[in-house]
Amino acid sequence: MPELFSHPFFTLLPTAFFTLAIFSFLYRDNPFFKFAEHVFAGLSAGYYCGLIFQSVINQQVWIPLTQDERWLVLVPAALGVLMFARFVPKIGWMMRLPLAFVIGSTAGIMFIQQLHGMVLPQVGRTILPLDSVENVLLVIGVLSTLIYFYFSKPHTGPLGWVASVGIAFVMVAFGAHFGYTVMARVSLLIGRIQFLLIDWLHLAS
Amino acid sequence: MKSRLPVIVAFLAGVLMIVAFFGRGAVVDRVAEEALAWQTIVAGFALLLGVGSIVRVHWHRLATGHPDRIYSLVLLICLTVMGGSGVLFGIGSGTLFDSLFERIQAPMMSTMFSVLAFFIASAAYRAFRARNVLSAILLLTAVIVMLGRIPMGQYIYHALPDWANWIMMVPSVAVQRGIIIGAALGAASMALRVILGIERTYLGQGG
Amino acid sequence: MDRIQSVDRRVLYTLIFISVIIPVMWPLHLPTPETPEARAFFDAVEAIPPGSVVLFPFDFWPSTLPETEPMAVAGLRHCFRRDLKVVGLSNVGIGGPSVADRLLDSIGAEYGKVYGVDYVNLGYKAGYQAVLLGMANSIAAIFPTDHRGTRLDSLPLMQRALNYDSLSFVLIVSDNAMADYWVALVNARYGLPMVAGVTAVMAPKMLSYIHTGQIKGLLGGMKGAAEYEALLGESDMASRGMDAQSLIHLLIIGFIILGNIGYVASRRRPSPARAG
Amino acid sequence: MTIGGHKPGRTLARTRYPRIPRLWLIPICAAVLTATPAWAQEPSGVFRMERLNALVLVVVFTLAILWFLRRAVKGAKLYVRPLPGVSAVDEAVGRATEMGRPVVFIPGTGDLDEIQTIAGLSVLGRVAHVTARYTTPLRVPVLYPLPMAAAKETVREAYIDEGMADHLTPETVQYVAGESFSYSARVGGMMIREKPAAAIYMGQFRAESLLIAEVGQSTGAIQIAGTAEPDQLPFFIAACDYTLIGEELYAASAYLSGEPRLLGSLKGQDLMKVLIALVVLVGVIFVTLGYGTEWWEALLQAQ
Repeated sequence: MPELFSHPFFTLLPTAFFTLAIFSFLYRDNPFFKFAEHVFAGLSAGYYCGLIFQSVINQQVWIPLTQDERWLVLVPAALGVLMFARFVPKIGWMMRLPLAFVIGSTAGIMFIQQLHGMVLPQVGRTILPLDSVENVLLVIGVLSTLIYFYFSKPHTGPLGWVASVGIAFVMVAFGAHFGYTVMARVSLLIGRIQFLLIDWLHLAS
Repeated sequence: MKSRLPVIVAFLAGVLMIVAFFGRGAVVDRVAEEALAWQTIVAGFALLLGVGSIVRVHWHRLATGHPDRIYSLVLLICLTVMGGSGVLFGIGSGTLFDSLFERIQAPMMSTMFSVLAFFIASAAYRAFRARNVLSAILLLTAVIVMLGRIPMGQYIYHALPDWANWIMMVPSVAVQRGIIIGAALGAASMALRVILGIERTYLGQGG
Repeated sequence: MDRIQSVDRRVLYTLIFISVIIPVMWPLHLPTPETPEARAFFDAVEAIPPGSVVLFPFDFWPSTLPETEPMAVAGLRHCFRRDLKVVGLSNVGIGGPSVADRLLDSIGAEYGKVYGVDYVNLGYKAGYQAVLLGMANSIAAIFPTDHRGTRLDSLPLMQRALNYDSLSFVLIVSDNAMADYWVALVNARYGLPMVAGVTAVMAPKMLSYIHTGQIKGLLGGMKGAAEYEALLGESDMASRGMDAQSLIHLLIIGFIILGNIGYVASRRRPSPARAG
Repeated sequence: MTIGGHKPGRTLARTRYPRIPRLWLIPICAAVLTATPAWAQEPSGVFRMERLNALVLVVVFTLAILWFLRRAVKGAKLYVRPLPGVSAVDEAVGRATEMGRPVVFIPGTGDLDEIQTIAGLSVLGRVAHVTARYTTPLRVPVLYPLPMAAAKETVREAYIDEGMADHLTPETVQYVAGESFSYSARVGGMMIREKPAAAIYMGQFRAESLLIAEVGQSTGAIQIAGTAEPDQLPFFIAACDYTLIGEELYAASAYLSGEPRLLGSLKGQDLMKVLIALVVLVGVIFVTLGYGTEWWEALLQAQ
């Protein structure tokens, strides 16, 4: 009997069950999907807990504090504790301090990163010699798309023409990207079906 | 104090990161690095709030006899087992944490991902109608690129794959660039508004 | 006509399931015309003298296995069939080295190859720049041991493969920017000839490296893998996958056309405007 | 100036401005404080000269924004063209109110270290005011704990502001799962069961975009999306009724507030767009004629 249960059909049964339960949602909401959905949510939240506890709380706070005696870690730890200030009505507002710190530093990093890491190189790559149809179209495409986002004037007159060239470019690009992505998504589905039919049920080799 | 202090903290944190970018030197680098590590640590503490939120919602369902309470119980058990084993026994390979991830969670992740194959089809069928010139352009390029990607496209018209590649390399790149530049300006402006304390909706102020 | 416009999505979903299940169970062997890049990939590997050492980076995440695994499998078969020695490694920490282990062992076994003599898996080291540049001087300095913890000097193959000078070729399979780094750091500085198998999303960009001669051949996504399988004369995972791809692409296009016929027809008749 | 039915006066009266000018002393202090100890150690100077081009861009950008901010505060009439996607937010919430069904708001699936999330939360603040006023149920499922905390704070303050704090439940803003696919499954399930009348997606999205929006579409919700991820925009366009593209996401909160200073910053962005277009045109002309190709490359290199 033990050999029977070491057969892939049984060892892979939980995996196959949850795979099918997720697919069943395509038909409609049902108890199997609901079960899988809640298991999935519970596991992934637990996964995130374990991951963050080990990689952040343990490795970035506890170990530096107890083994390396890096007392500076107490500052962010205190900020972290302030996240719970909301539970003490009198100092509830203090939970905004850690939020303000994270949002402020994100804003600082992003301010630079967007201007330095995005605008500069993207503009740089657009300064091309107009010696081929491709380059001409690239420059027209970039500029007209950019102008499409112009907020200060209604899209009428010459600005309207440029903006409609821009939106036409946008539609070409979006249609193309949509069509292009189908293959990658279908590849994933093929992977799952191969699991079910070949690895689990051995219906094909 | 209550409304000014958070704004000042956000301002200082933002300016610090900007100064660190242009400055050279061990101190500057160190301060910026430290600030980033602090972000992670604060986020780590916030995790407990997240878990608290899940537990409260589902505990409430159990307590009030919500029709889906049995599923809430399942969720809480999974959360406890997975999270508890990760916290107590570690997350390395060979642990319960790891095998639950490999056997149950990861396959569900790829299955959910593969559901996109169905959704991309239903979205295309429903949305790609030639209602006007613009939607006709969208539809046409999508179909050309789809045909250009499969072997049969070559038999329908030999240059289809080249057309598909050309569309991806020229107009598509141009639009991506235009959107990226515009969005970067918008993001930088948003960031500046946050640093200057003009945009404070995230603090529940100035709405 | 109205019914054409609003076919239940479940009908579409069922047809998609069928379009994948049929080719997976019964391969249709739809023809896969070869592209010049895939042909060049095949020819480049054919041109390597038997017995040479090939570096084989498994630079892909488990999430893109449906696209990348067939390329890696076909690439390994080609190498082993031509009696090339394979040195595998990965610059993807999670999943990369174990996938490399699994594929090297299973394909190696098909051709009766021996670990340490015919092939080696170096595993993963963090910091791709240090890895790619450091191996130019000494592979052993970057990877003191292989993935299993064996010291390199006790592996016969690694006595011959000391640094880039003793390698003749790089066969990259990648789903991320590592492919660019191999080209920009290793080909540009040390002139090692290379070919690459990449995901479909990356293919248009990688094509420009073909034009500049930085890579000798390219496989793009499942389609590229299927072409390569056809060139090798072994229709396998990717060929079946491509059958499914073709069916689903045609199915979607068919539905788009159907929807538009319905739309045009319903507009001809006076009918209330429809949302959606 | 009226945008999407919002009269600026309403918000103006309530907003207290922090005094920006005095705060300007702080960066100078910060710069001096960071620079002084470093000066002694760095013989080549504390400023990274190779980033001079970025500094110029940063300064020009900041000045452009500040200039229009000042004009806005002084009461200059600044026009911005209406964005249909933004006006639709009000309409969608109104529809949910009439139908007595909830509004789902997703501030993206990025963490708080992503500026798109902050943009999403800003829009959430405006939306929460409206749902509070009309006591329309609001559902905000969030993927990461930190944005969840920020979303909770945003929504809570909006409800207190409208005197509706007792309408908040633990389900209003909730953390649902630890990873984006389980999040999509959970949100999909929630939407199928609760049948929201409106779904608003504003922020950073990856593959979840279509997973969530396609389910939302099948429940018949009015859907409004906004993201700056070029890869996900085609899917939102296909599945949603309105889509804010790229820059429009960041402008949405300014539009909804109708606050002149926020709208002023949009004018600054427009000025930058014109400047960038000019730089590109001049550069293209020079490079086409064969002058200064390397010079342009060096000028716009990000180091």
